[in-house]
Amino acid sequence: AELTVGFSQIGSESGWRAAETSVSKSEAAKRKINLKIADAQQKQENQIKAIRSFIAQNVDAIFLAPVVASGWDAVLKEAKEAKIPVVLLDRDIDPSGKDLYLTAVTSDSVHEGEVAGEWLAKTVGGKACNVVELQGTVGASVATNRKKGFDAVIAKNANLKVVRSQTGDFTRAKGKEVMESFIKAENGGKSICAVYAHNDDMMVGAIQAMKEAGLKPGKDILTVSIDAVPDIFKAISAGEANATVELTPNMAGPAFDAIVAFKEKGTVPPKWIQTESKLYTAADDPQKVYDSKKGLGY
Amino acid sequence: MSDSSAPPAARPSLLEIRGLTKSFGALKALQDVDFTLGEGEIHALLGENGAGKSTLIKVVTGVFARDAGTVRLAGDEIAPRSAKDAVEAGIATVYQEVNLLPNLSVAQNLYLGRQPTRFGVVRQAEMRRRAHALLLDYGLDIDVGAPLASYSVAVQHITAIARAVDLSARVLILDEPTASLDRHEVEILFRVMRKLAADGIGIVFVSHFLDQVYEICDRVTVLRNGRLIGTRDITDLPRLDLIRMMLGRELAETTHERAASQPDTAREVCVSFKGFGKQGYVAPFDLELRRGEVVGLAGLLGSGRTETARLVFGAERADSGEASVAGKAVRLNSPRDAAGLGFGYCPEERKTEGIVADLTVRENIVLALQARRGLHRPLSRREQDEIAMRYIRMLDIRPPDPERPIGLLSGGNQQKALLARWLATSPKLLVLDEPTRGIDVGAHAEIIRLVRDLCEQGLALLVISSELDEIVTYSNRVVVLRDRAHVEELKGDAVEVSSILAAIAADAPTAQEVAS
Amino acid sequence: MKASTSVAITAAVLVAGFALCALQFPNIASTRVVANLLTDNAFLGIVAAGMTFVIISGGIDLSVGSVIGFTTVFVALAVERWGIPPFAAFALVLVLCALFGAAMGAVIHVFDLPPFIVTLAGMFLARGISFLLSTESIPITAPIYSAVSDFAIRLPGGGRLTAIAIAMLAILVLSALLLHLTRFGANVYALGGSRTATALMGIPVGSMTIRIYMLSSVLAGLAGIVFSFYTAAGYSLSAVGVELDTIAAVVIGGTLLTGGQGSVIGTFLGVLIQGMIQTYINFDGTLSSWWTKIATGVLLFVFIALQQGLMALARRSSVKPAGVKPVGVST
Amino acid sequence: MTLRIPRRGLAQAFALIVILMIDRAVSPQFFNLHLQDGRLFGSVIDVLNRGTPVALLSLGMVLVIATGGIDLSVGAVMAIAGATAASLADTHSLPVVIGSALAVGLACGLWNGILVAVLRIQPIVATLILMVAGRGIAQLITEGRIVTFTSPDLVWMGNGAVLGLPTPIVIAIGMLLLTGAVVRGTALGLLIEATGGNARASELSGVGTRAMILSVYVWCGICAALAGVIAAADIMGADANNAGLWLELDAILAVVIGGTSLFGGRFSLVLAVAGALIIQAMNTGILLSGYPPELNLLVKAVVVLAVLLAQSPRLGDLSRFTARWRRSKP
Ligand SMILES: Nc1ncnc2c1ncn2[C@@H]1O[C@H](COP(=O)(O)OP(=O)(O)OP(=O)(O)O)[C@@H](O)[C@H]1O
Ligand SMILES: Nc1ncnc2c1ncn2[C@@H]1O[C@H](COP(=O)(O)OP(=O)(O)OP(=O)(O)O)[C@@H](O)[C@H]1O
Ligand SMILES: [Mg+2]
Ligand SMILES: [Mg+2]
Repeated sequence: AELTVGFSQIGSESGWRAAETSVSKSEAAKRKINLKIADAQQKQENQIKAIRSFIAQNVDAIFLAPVVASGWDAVLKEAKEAKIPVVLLDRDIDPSGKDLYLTAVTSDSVHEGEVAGEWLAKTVGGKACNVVELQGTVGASVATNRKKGFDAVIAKNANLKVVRSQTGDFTRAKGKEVMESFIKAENGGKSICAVYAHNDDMMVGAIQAMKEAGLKPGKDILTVSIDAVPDIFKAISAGEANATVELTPNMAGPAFDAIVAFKEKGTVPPKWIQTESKLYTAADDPQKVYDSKKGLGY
Repeated sequence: MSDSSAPPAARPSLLEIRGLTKSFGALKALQDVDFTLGEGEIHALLGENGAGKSTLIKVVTGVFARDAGTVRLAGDEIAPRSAKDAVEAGIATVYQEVNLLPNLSVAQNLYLGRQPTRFGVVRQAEMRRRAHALLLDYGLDIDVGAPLASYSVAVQHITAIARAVDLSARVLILDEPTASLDRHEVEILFRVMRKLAADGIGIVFVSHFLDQVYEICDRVTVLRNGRLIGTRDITDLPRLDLIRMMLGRELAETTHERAASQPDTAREVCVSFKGFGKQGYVAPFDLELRRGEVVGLAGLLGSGRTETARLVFGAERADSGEASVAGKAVRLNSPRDAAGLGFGYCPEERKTEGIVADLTVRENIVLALQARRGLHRPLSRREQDEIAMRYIRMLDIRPPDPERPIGLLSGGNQQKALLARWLATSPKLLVLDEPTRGIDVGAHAEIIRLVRDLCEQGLALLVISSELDEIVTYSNRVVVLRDRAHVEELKGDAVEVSSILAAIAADAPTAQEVAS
Repeated sequence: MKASTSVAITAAVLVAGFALCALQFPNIASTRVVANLLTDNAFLGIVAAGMTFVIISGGIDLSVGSVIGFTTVFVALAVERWGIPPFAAFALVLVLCALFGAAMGAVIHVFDLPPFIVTLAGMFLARGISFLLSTESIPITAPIYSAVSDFAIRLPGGGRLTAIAIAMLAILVLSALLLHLTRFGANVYALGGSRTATALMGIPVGSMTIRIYMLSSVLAGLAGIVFSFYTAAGYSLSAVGVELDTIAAVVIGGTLLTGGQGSVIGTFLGVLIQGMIQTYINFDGTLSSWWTKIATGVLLFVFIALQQGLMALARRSSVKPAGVKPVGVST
Repeated sequence: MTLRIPRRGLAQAFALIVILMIDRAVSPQFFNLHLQDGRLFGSVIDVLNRGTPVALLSLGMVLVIATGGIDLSVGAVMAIAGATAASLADTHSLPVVIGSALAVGLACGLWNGILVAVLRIQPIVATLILMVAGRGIAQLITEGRIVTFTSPDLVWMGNGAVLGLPTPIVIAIGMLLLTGAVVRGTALGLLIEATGGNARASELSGVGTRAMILSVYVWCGICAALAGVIAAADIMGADANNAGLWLELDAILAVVIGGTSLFGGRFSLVLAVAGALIIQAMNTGILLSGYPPELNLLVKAVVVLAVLLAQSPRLGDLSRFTARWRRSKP
């Protein structure tokens, strides 16, 4: 029997998200699984509605990429009553819901921030370094966590200091605008030593801002960001960006495997299937990575 | 005439206004005005358009803040800061522009803010019953549950009056209540006013119809340019003196002679309608309008005069018949078509269908001309100024400031500006729905003279007026309507008030019968 | 045209839409889906009731989404961090919302500013305050929350009429009574007809304005409480963009944005129509993010065009006689 | 209901100056300017440059609002036009690219206009349809990705300079002049104001109100498309998910700050653009200030209220009152 899986996706707010959706589709096709995707347009209430309608349609499993950590207990309880296993993708939820889902395939976004911070600490060595930070959307859990992880590393290194931190809403345009003002506020950018962006898109915008201000990103100012979307590899190979931390778009693959095993053999997967947060720099043949990622739907 | 056993001046005074002053920016709308209203008195407040009558009323009722002066009601000084305060103090007012709510039912309009309730719930049926009964007193037997917007201006005006009267106030102020009423309704209103006066209520009455003033008022107070000219007992005041007080000059009394009526056939037909009509709106009619001729439309409230005008102007699309101009059939599906053919139309509802309140007098005057010329031939600012000033002078629009938003003009002056809007297009056919509504005696004469001049220059005119005298004065022919159908056409010597009345009332009781 | 006709037409459009959806996905015609429709849109129904008052009075309230967000954060913090008992927290937050709405109403009236912009500022303000309170989402674990979310009237066919759905229905009924049967309601319509005329008729326009925005904010606060039950959490980003959904629901329900006309029942139908569209898209499940948006737009258009078309037909078939006949004229 | 002395523009100019002064206070180098690669460089230029999209949107929006309408779809139209331009940029010449983007904007405007003027759907819902579906269409074009391009011509539209001024600023000024010429050089402005002031009266005066309404939505679509092209050129890519997101609110805000009533009637192009600059000066100030981003919305709320209160006619009455009171004292 073919499996039908309902996937409550957050939306398509970024290239990364689009890639996750398209990779999920191709992974489902590989396994001949019937995948129903409901796009929540960034709203939790829409995700809850979608899960309810999956329950009403009696799907075999539900994937949920939760837009926010809390508030899932009631609807997940309904799923449990209906005996439909739930797999979380990409982000975890509050501990209170731990027994309501089968497994979570996620990366740890606090850890991503740490990886970025540690790369920076290692790269500057003991030199004093003023960092400016481009935050994600205010209130988004990824932004909060990536900040938390990065700040933890900064706290351990007295030579690193975050001098400015503003939100760039995860977008290129805002990343560019915010960076423009950082440059002006920080003495034409001369006192900035590194930029940390919560995602690559903002960094791509920031790189443009630096170039327009006559600065050399990647040399005058170090850059580190998160996600590993193709465009940042282009910048790395051009020497305009230094590092990125990968968040793999393939969350669905392991999730499908877990569900298939659970349905067919009753194997209960571990509670948390963590994906790797791999750091990429100029040393990792960025052009090749770019070529491999280009077709994934970013 | 109301009860005159006591000399009016000796009545105990109810409302005393002293030294009232109000300016709008540089414009001094009221300067040091005194006014006294006695108990049971009907007191006319008169003056030219823009003299400050409405302003005086609004200052007294707290709609405008006064700059100086005192107002006493039955001896106590009052200073209402909103219409609500005035109502609570016992002053009920019908403002000049019907200020009711078109989206609410007639009953809600009558009882807004004081609906009968039980446990906080409005008793709809009871309210409707009361409303229906209340309007019956004014000769209206209508569905009070229907939205006010579905009724004509006249009904709306009566509703406003009924509401104010029913507030059982001590002072009742009526700002041109009769402007859109015809004889029949005016009779009813006067009957109500007399009864209220007999009960000791003081009534302030604003009107431009001097006949009515002489018929019902005890005293008159005249304003000119915001200043008090004087207060007189009506019995001691000959009509010509009153007019001189208002205008500050003599008025050449031209208003009451008949238009010379030439034989119809001598004139060239300019526009003609055959079997023109719309189902459920106006029955198909034939109508020929000739150059230089005035055709009057007469009929009772709701007889279909406004509807005829709207059809003729394409504001409502006819579903039968055809229209032709100079013998050629034409398309008449929208006001734009009509304007393109050289028609013009001054609607009856000045505020909602006439003026664009935010725009200046100049812009309002050139609007129709500009619309007809199209986008690509804009009138230069100089041309606009010229046109505006020409008509402001010709029609004596006051204040003569083309850059004033038209919404800030007095009602009568707005009406003149609307007339100017169409005159500026030099139309072939002009349709005027109640053109002299709210216009003062001086301007009234001017407009009638203007209408004649226009005809002499070859314009065809279709005029609706509730004032039969006026219709008779300038019409060559009169079409009488009843129940949304054209029933009779009077021409030549047959154009007389009495024969029009006879035609209107062919199968209806006369006003006197209803009134008695 | 009469208000009842417009409501009837909207209802007909809803039923027809539901029938079409059920034809394609028979599962839709179940008590479960219908009950879900009520539960999922409970908070929307409640804010929309408040918005109906505002829009009929000729105004608009863009702050409701943010007020919901603020309420959830405040309630979560109060219950979980500050140790305030849930019901006291509800009372407190409703008082805050009332003050907030009253302040907006007062600014609109006293300074004669357009409601669109004042409430836009209110939207920024309420969202800004929630960010200050907490940017993280806070789970609520108070026992009353699980008790309420477990409560439901079971319907035949697997449907669950939940507490929050019942709360919405109750609030809608109360709002309808308030709007259609009381003096307050009549005054709301009056304000939408013409502010000046209403003032000249002696209605206290200022205090009415304040009370209307107060009502809207309080109902948004209630919707926020319901939302916090729905998700058992408080989150500063919750209900972003809900103001537009709300306005759309109200307007689809036949309320004129220019004021003076509309009904709570219509609004309820509007909420259901929007819920329908989403349910349909969820059931389809093959749509990518962009096709979801396009389909939502197209369905919205189809509903509105259908409604508009039927409305025009109804108008044509009942040509109104515009005039009146004086007493005594017989026909 | 009291007479309002025409003080158009005064309040806006005052607000802009005050905000710029505050910007100067939070960031001392605010007014510094120098040439960087043949382009003027400085915070003031940023205000103008970043303000361009909203300024362009407000040029169209102000006309729509003047007729008593509103257009919520401009953000989505920006996204569609940006996506169109970006996907054609590397294979077609600049005129073709811009021409197609503007044509797309025109089509969107026409759609809105037909819904409002012909089908008589309330503007806010009519344009809500395209607001929702339009972003979907934009994403359909880009398939949810950020489509990047390298065409130097199109990049110049966003990052180039004319006589030292960034191209977007020059384009915005050009559009302001063009719109001004079209609207005030013909009778369009008067007829739009009449339509917005009282549609029924205008119709009865022979104004083709439908055509007026149709044309303003079309113009609004074109302005939005141009804004979309510039936004795409700026980041050298079309971000269908985020381009123009929520900018419709900024554009409406700009128009209202510019003194145009949401009920229609009188409008001013220049003041609408000034409104856009006020908003941007505030945003740039927030970015320069270094406050944590949680405060952004609060600051925005306070500034918006302050600017509006400064314009409130009632406040004017109050100040005149106090002035008179002071004068009356010896
Ligand atoms: N709100 C206002 N703002 C400025 N000027 C006003 C305002 N209202 C009235 N005016 C001006 O005050 C003067 C007096 O107007 P008012 O309406 O009192 O005249 P009126 O005597 O009632 O005339 P009418 O017979 O035409 O109704 C006019 O010149 C008018 O333009
Ligand atoms: N299609 C319409 N749209 C808007 N208003 C209309 C329409 N048809 C009629 N009216 C208005 O409804 C009212 C009906 O007027 P009524 O039947 O009393 O006409 P009338 O014979 O001209 O009466 P009077 O002029 O004495 O009020 C008119 O004031 C007219 O302006
Ligand atoms: Mg007057
Ligand atoms: Mg009439």
